[in-house]
Amino acid sequence: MTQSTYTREELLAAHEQLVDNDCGTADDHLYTDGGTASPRADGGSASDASGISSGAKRTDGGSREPPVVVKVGGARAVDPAGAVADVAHLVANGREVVVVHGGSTAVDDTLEDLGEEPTYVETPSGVVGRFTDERAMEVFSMVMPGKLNTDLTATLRNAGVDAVGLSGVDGGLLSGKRKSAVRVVEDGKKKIKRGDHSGKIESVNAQLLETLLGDGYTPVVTVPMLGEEQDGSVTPVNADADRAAAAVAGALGAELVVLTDVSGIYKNPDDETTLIDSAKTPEELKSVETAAEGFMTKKVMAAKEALTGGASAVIVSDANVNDPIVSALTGAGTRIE
Amino acid sequence: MTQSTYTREELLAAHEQLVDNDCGTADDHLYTDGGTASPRADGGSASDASGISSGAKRTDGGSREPPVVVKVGGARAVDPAGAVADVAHLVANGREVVVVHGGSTAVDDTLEDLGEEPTYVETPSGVVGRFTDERAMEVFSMVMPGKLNTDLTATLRNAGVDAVGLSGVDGGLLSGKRKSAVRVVEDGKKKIKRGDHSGKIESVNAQLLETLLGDGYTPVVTVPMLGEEQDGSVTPVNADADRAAAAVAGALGAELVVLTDVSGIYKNPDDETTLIDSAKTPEELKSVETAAEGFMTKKVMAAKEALTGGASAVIVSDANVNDPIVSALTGAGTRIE
Amino acid sequence: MTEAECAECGATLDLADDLETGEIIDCGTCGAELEVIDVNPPVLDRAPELEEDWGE
Amino acid sequence: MTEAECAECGATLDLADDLETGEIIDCGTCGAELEVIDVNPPVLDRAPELEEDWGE
Ligand SMILES: [Zn+2]
Ligand SMILES: [Zn+2]
Repeated sequence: MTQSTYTREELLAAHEQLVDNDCGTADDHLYTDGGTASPRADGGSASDASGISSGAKRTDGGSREPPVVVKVGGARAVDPAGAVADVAHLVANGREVVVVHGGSTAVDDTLEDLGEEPTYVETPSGVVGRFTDERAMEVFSMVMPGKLNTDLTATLRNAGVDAVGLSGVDGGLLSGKRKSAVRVVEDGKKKIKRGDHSGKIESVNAQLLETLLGDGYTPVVTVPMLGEEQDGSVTPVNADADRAAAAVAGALGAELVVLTDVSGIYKNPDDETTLIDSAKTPEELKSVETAAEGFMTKKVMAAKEALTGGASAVIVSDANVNDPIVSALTGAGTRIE
Repeated sequence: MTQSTYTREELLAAHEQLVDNDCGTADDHLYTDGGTASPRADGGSASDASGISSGAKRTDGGSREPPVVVKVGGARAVDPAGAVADVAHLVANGREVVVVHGGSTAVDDTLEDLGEEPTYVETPSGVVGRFTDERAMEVFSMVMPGKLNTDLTATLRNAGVDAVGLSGVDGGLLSGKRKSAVRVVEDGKKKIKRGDHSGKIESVNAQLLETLLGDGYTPVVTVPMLGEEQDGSVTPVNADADRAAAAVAGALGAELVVLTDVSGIYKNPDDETTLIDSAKTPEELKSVETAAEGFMTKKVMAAKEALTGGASAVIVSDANVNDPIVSALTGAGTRIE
Repeated sequence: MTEAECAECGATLDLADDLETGEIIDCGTCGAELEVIDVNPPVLDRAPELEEDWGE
Repeated sequence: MTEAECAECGATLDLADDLETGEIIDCGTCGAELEVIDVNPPVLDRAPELEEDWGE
């Protein structure tokens, strides 16, 4: 198909075809032995209009393949439709999937609707990031676990995926210290800015994800994370969604697919022919780090964190193709191991 | 204690005392044989700053008591602090708890912050309800599963409760048909208003709640629900939170405690001395229905739905006392069975 | 004054000038409840039976 | 021009007139990084070492 959006009928038809006669193509190794989820033994539970029986237990004794963690962006440029269909495809064929999503652009849009301005700062190493003051944190909670997570969970359910939306706060899924002070560069001067509602993910509640995956659910995860204050209390705080995806992939030993609006990491970002296919050695990783510019810098840092944390591989690939996840898992984009 | 807010130290101190030397008072029957959650056998999982080890499994072979479903309001008049401490109390003593919350007032506040007006309509039977157009539904998703659910989940976690926030969309937790047309009375005329994003809960994914409860989590549930369209697709839609609590209590066979800003249901709403203690027979229930006015009408309808659906009892009681849930379970307010 | 047919029994109904889309009117002949689908030209249909469900 | 003491070595630092709260200045004597806690009167403290963590 060359289209980039699908009707629900098309999605379910493709789903049916893939489950019934996945015809021995190059992507067979992506799936388990095909154990399709069977209805739960305890009967009587919700089955919504998409025909999903919730809580199906696996009968194939577990997946041979590690789970896939898919990071989808919230930015306007990235259309989730292809990724949604691919998640349905993978799940229908027995692969465990966790979706992680961002959405900082939508947070900015909502701040502006409220007549407020987002605050961005530059770190000493030149990275531009959001400074999340108290009001921005409120709006953040409205947009990320609120509107975006609810809508994406419903969209996935429409594609036949038994999706469950969670933020890092739920069950302490993503936790770590709150970092309320941040070093910034402003008007050429080094400064400390205090009152930031952000943090660094140090811990993942993998058991919660594994319980849900084992019951046939597909977790749809987003920030905020649960930030620990110095007095021991906890509060929802902002964290980078690419790093959240990396933390989840590390904790689950998963393959991490980071979908973005370029085809991968380029040796020369202005020259599309210089796409880096893969990086398997420390030297190759170093050249990837050097090559990455702008927003890609953060993604490469997240990729390193994922691998250090236990992810089996990280693939940075194009979101705007028909089968973006399967393509990424079978060679498209930049694969880092 | 006569205060109505607690510091975190006070909460944890009260919690400690209650777990260690719950001294054989009248509320002993509320708890299980005291099987406190033990650390998970599989080790290694997130333990956040509140000291909560996630995913603890029960060692007492299950609760003798049915779960408690607690409905807390979102309206300004209702202060959740007493309820939060009580949830921590119940959970620490082995009772399974599901919290359900509303928040329509906060939705209105946010619509006004955005420069928009909420739409309310009157049904032919005189009930005033929200008409949820597309924009109101967006804001609803921002506020209910977004800001309010995230904040309440974090507040409960600070009190030592292993809370997991969910909306009706997650795992199809609350599902049913979308009702996009509603009969209203406007300027004395009967009309049909189309384009409502609300629905009626027909199904509860009890298995998801039971899995989480069994792993030691306390689900914190809110609307939207997952609404089924005529073409089979699903979309998040508004539903009354009291009715959502009723549906959950019915599905779990739980005791439902509905906390509100009055002491219970009054025979004569203008006379505080006419509080109805209990209603156990059809006749007594009928007189409760007749007595209820205004917002209490909807709560009584929800109570009936809960009992019909399988809840063991419904107690409507005051949110603004120190131990509102335990008080309700031990005789305060109006008990309907 | 405009006219339209009852969707149920075919009788002719006189419609008020201030008729609004969405209004429910009762057929004087057969008693059916009709919904005003459109006002110009006027289109009537059976008014759906609807349970009372309200949101939060 | 205002003055303040280095929190690390006690040396006297001359502070610029346009000094802002939160600024980080380096002590010319011992090289320590100092944070401007307050400007009037000026208060300096050791600037915390902070990892780069950013939000979404
Ligand atoms: Zn007629
Ligand atoms: Zn010095």
